[in-house]
Amino acid sequence: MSQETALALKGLTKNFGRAEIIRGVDLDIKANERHVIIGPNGAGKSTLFNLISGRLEATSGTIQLFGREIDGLPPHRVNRMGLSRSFQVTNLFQNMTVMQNLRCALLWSKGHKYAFWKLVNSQQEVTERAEELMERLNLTAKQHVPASLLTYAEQRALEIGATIASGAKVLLLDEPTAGMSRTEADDMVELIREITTDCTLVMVEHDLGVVFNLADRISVLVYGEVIASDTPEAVRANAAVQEAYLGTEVH
Amino acid sequence: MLETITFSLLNGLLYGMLLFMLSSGLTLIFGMMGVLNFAHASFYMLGAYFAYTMGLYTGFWVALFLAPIAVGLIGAAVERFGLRQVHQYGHVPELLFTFGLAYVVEELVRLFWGNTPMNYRVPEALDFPLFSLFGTNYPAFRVFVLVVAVSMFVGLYLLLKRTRAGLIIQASLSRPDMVSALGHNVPQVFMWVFAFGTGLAALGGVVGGIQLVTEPGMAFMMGPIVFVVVVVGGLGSIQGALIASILIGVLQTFALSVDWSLANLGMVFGYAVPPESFFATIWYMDSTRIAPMLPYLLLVLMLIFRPRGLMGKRES
Amino acid sequence: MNTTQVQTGAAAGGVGRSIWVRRLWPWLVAVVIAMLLPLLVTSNHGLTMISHMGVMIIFALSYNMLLGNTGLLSFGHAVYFGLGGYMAMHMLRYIEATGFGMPLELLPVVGALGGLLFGLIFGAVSTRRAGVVFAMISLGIGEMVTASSLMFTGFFGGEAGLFGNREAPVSLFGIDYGPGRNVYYLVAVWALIAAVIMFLLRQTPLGWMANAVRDNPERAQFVGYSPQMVRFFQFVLAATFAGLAGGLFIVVDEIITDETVGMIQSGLVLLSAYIGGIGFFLGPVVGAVLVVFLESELSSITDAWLLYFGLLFVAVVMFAPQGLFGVAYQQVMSWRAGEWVRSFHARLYATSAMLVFVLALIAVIEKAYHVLRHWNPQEPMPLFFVTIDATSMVPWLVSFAVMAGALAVFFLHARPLLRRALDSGEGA
Amino acid sequence: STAQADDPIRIGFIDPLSGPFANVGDAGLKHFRFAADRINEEGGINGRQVEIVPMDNNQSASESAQLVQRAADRGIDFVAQGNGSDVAGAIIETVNRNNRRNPDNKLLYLNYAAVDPSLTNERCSYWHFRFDADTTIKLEALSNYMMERDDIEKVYLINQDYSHGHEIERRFQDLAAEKMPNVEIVGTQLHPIGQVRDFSPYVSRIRQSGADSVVTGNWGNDLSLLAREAEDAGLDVNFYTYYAGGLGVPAAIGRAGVDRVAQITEWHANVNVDEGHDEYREWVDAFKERYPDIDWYFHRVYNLMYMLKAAVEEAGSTDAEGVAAALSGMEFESHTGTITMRADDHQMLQPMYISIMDDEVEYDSENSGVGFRTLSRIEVEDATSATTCEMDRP
Amino acid sequence: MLVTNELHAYYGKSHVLRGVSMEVRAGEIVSLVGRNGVGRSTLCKSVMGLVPPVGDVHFDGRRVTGQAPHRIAHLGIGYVPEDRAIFPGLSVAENLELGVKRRGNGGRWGYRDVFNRFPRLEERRDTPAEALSGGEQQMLTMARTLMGNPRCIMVDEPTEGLAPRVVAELADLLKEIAADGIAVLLVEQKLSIAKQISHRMYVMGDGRIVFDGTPSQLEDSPDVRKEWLEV
Ligand SMILES: Nc1ncnc2c1ncn2[C@@H]1O[C@H](COP(=O)(O)OP(=O)(O)OP(=O)(O)O)[C@@H](O)[C@H]1O
Ligand SMILES: Nc1ncnc2c1ncn2[C@@H]1O[C@H](COP(=O)(O)OP(=O)(O)OP(=O)(O)O)[C@@H](O)[C@H]1O
Ligand SMILES: [Mg+2]
Ligand SMILES: [Mg+2]
Repeated sequence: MSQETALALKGLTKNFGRAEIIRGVDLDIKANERHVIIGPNGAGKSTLFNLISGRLEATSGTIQLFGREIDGLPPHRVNRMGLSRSFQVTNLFQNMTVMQNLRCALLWSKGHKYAFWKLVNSQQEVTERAEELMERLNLTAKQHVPASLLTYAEQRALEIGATIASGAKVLLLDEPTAGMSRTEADDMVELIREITTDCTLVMVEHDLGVVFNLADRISVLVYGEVIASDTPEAVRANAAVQEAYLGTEVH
Repeated sequence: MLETITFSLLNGLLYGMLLFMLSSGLTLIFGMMGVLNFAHASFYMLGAYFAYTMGLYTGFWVALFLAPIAVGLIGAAVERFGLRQVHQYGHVPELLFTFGLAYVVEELVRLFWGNTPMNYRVPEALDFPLFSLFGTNYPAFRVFVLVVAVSMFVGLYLLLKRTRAGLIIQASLSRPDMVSALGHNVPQVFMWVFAFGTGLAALGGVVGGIQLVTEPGMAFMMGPIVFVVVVVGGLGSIQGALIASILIGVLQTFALSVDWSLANLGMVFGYAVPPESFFATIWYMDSTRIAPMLPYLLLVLMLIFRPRGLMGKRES
Repeated sequence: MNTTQVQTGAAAGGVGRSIWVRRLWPWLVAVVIAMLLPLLVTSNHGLTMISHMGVMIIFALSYNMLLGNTGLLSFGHAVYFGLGGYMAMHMLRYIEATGFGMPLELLPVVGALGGLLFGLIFGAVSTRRAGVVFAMISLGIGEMVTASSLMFTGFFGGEAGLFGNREAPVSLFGIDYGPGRNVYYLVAVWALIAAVIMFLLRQTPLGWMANAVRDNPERAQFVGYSPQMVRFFQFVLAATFAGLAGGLFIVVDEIITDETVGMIQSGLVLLSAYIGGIGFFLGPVVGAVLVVFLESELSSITDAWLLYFGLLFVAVVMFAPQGLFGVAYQQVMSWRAGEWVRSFHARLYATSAMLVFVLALIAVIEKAYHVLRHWNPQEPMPLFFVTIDATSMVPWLVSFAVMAGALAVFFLHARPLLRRALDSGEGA
Repeated sequence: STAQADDPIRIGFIDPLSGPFANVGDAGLKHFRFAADRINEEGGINGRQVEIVPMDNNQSASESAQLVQRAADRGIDFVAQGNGSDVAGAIIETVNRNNRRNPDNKLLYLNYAAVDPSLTNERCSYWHFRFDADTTIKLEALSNYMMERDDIEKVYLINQDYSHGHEIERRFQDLAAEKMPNVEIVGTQLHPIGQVRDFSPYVSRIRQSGADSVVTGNWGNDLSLLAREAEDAGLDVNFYTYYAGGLGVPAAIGRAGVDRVAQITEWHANVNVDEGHDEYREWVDAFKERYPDIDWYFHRVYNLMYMLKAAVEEAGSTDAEGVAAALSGMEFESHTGTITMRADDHQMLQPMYISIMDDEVEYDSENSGVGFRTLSRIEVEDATSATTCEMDRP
Repeated sequence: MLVTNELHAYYGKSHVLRGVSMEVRAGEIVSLVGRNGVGRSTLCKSVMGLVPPVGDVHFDGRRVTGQAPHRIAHLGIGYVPEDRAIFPGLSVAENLELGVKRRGNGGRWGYRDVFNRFPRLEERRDTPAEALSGGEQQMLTMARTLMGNPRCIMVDEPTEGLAPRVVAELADLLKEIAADGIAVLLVEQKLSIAKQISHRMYVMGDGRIVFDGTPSQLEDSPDVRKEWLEV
């Protein structure tokens, strides 16, 4: 595991009106590590993701992606710098087919930008990469099915696919296994493990099975503050974490 | 100077109130239900025609109540048998439906009442000058307009505060299924709100038809301006609609009451555009001639810099 | 869009030919129809009408780049049509005055540049947001441009508009553009070129992302696109084509007035696109043809034409929200699926019931106009090949009875029958 | 063109017959139909019946241009139009173009109400004949009247912001400077056409200017609303207008206009009473009987139809060129006196009347209870203007 | 209290429920488990009238099939949907307000009780609901339904996205509700919780009920688990 820092948050805060939701988060995430963020509901995990991905603007503090400041940039600029995210609620192009969803996700990274002088369908590189992705997501059979008609698990898989399509070096996944049955969740974990071999993963998850299965490191966010950031074993043993998050019923 | 200001304020206020009477119903229908109702002014026109015709038999005061009710019922029928069906397809079809409806209403009015303006006049009881200011008379009817507008505002305000109709409608825009699963009869609420909105438009017509002219083109002329009021005021906000109406009324009246152009401003800085140059037309354009453009300029600027309008809670 | 088809078509050249033929035939049909039309329509007026159809087709297609592809509802698209037209008109007058050597065939390009210019200006302020905000900004800009048209009389020529003579410029191919027929061919060629380009634009990265932004702007941001930029580019392109249509328009009419930038024109293009069907490339084409035809012909047939116009739109919106082309397409699909075989009689039955109702309704409307609008209602009135007295009760009773009967038959018998016929197919 | 001798003579009537201006076009159409029926009852023209073909132009210039084309296609020889000088301009252009491009299918354009002076000046055409007095002539007549009056001292000009209004504003100022030393112009105002709902700011300005008279070319609602607002606010000035006499305005103004609103026209119904035109009274009454909602208002339609009849009879056919030659310079005995279609520019020269609203006259207008009483008759010599027309004659 | 008999439901041409017969009694927690996409949510929706059902739904002995959803809600059935159907644009308090029925029956649950239960919601009273965190939205949906004081409540995957600690609290809450005599139908993905708190369990497979019994009976039927619950 390389020691380069992929994502560095320094003194990050976010207020909504008078409510302080993120209260000074400092976090370093190393390149190629799988980092899971856990914490009680409303602790600010999704907000943190929104700040990093540019969907929200931070009240103060800085965010660096491989040493470059990204706070204050709009989402599409952040994305172009190699950071990609999925959503807690499935967020796809519902009317497009699987194939089209993936192609759309690929266009920018393959340098087509706002081109209106070339046809999408004749871009071999995009097509090939999309097919490769479908294969990996086990969606080849459904390539012409509109996203809205996929099953929930398939939609989640496609969501992940669209997220990684651009070849981003840092992935943010928000509760990727929510709403899945045990076996489906396990499949998803496998998929995530596979696709994150050479990139950095930051993930929010409530399913402790998944958390401890996948994480290299875990950070615990409570009321907008990181109360622990450590290896899975250490976090599991941490009394404060048990109190604030796990409750009595530790799995 | 004082005279100009007083008159502009008074006239602007009255004109604003007329605008408000027209747009308050649309605040419900467009602002809350999200229905881009281009036929709104048609219901206003129907209100005027109904009141005129009923007034011939019942007198003005009865017609003042009956006409809005009759038009409201027509509105309910339009919602029940037309819009409800179209609603599921989205906003553009709704818009086009009301577009077509506006044509149909106008043609029917022409068919039944003819092309010439109606002789729809101020009722005797209100036909006297109330007071005189700087030598200009103020007709009592204008004050009546003011009273009606204010009571419309109060009525609407109470309706929205006291009932949950507003909440139900807003919630239904995103999750109608869940609203009904919580025990609310969504289609019925929609129907009555639409009926109420059209009834308000008709009430505006009963009064506005007298103040302005009752003729088949009246709907077409008032069409777009009411959208300006609703959007500038902020979607779904009656307070906003009231403020926006008065603002537009006063703004327009002021622009008409003073002779002003960019050249005046330029003079302050000792700069003038040569009369032959390309921008001279703009430079020497009188404020009175720009006045009709002002509401739309306000609309565009408002949407660019503050898309939720003056008092709107949400962005459209 | 069938992605695999194209891909194999492009990859495997040999097999590809038949696919190309399959994809090209609608265009070939369009070319053939466009070329043959003037043989059917020979009057000057008719030629102007079909030329207007060509212009409107470009205009409606450009509108659909906004509404159908990008989800932007505009109430002011005529601004670009009209301003483009004015630009072209000024160029035409300049040519007339100075003998400048620009050929007439290229005049529409001036219109397109005008559309482009104003698209850039107004697009920059209006495409920040979609939805109601965009719609209302477009309404505001439309009204403002309309209002300025009477203020800047130098540019707009006041309410009298501007005139030009299309015979003044030279022709690239030495064609005499006096006769309406030659102008029609010019329009047809430009319409085809514009349609092909607009069709191809849908398949480009920008075209795809326009769809993506329409459906889910947020997600589009997270695949690296700025929705605002996508909308802006689409807007500018649409304005350019609208300007092209405007440029052609002045070649046809040789006059341009401020109504070309006005609300009615903006409304008309919205209606055309929607009535035809915004979900299909050919939808606006159908809509444009129909609207131009109705506008120019219906008014000479009946006094009640605006009423019919309104009713038609209401009916289409209520019963065929996918547009007329959409309905036709559905029918073709269900024909292919073999549903027609089972339900042919039921369809015929239901359609005839509806048709009878519509005819009776027309009779009622015509009679109402006769009684209420004619100076002498007693005068015998021709109606569907018979002559009646509209003031007597009998014809009224007959039409109302027929109307009620047809409705009853439709709702109580024909529609359930049709449903059953279709359902039985589903079960199988 | 090549019509059979017993085919009807058709006149395409191009005006708005639907939409916001339908009442205006509709009234015109009724005038034409009535006059045509009269002529037909009297045996037609050269034994041929006259037929009016209504063509709805929606008040749109470009649509009108198309309709002209359609009229030519259908072998119609004459088109008549009146509403909107913009439309008139478009029709002139299209007719010129048609007569140039289709030499064997020429058209004549009979203009019964579009009053923009340029139509018979810089844009004049051999194929266009105007039967109404243009703005310049009306103002000429009006100024001749005002010159004589010593109770008119301060005049305010309020007009619609388009060429018609601009023309009046400019022209009246010139005339005032030229020959009305007694008249001071205390204010001019242009307002957007057809958009003002509330005239109170304008009325306040008129009051503040201290004017005793207002000259306005406003028509339709812009006139009714202005007059009513003046009444409501108790503004005591006289309005000199073009269009107070018909098309809904009398009903909309009502008693607010009595002794306040004057108009300048080529005729009004009470002229028949004053001057004792009994035959014409019968005509007016018959019209009222047929169309109870409106009145015979366009005297010029009478002139137009009978002059056309005379011209066709003189030319012996409906051939455009022959009829044009006959009409050009024609003198005609109308009820109000001898009127002339000036050959230089095809502008009608006729006596004019200045009349004011009155509720005690024999003929009221459009059942409003108020009609018009003549203030002054301006003879032809005083109701004329120079022309700059350089006509291309075939 | 709530009985379905041979219930069928279709989405267009796909036949999702193929004859479901089940029953929930007052004061009982019954959970419904099964694989993803087997039609459990569809069952709730067809009981509610949100998906047109074919067959019989009885509530309190009255046949309610085919009635409009708002009528069924007024009879006393509450539904907590799976996809966090909060009303965006409305604040938390307004969302709750909409849960109140005009003709409420009794009133065990009011604002106070709900806020006591879910203190997070009270803190965020005036926040627009779409700004809430995933878990908070889940709580809001639950609370909103409780505000209507239903006599029978169908809860569709209430634990999704909740922190483990809150899950435990929710389980307690459901037990408490049942103890008040309310019928609870729990649709749950997490077998562990379902087993912990339910009195009876249905396993759904292939559009119908394939197992009916107590949690321990399910524990003892490895073949059912193998065939219908695992992939
Ligand atoms: N736009 C906003 N306005 C006001 N409050 C907000 C806004 N966005 C988020 N919040 C509040 O911030 C807090 C943190 O929300 P966030 O979505 O980050 O939580 P989370 O840690 O992801 O929780 P969960 O695990 O439940 O998804 C919540 O209490 C939420 O109500
Ligand atoms: N609106 C719809 N249109 C078409 N098919 C649908 C629709 N909703 C659900 N389905 C299909 O019906 C089947 C049952 O769906 P349902 O949501 O009831 O399953 P579920 O058991 O609740 O699964 P989950 O674990 O995903 O919640 C699924 O195959 C789904 O794809
Ligand atoms: Mg979250
Ligand atoms: Mg489910």
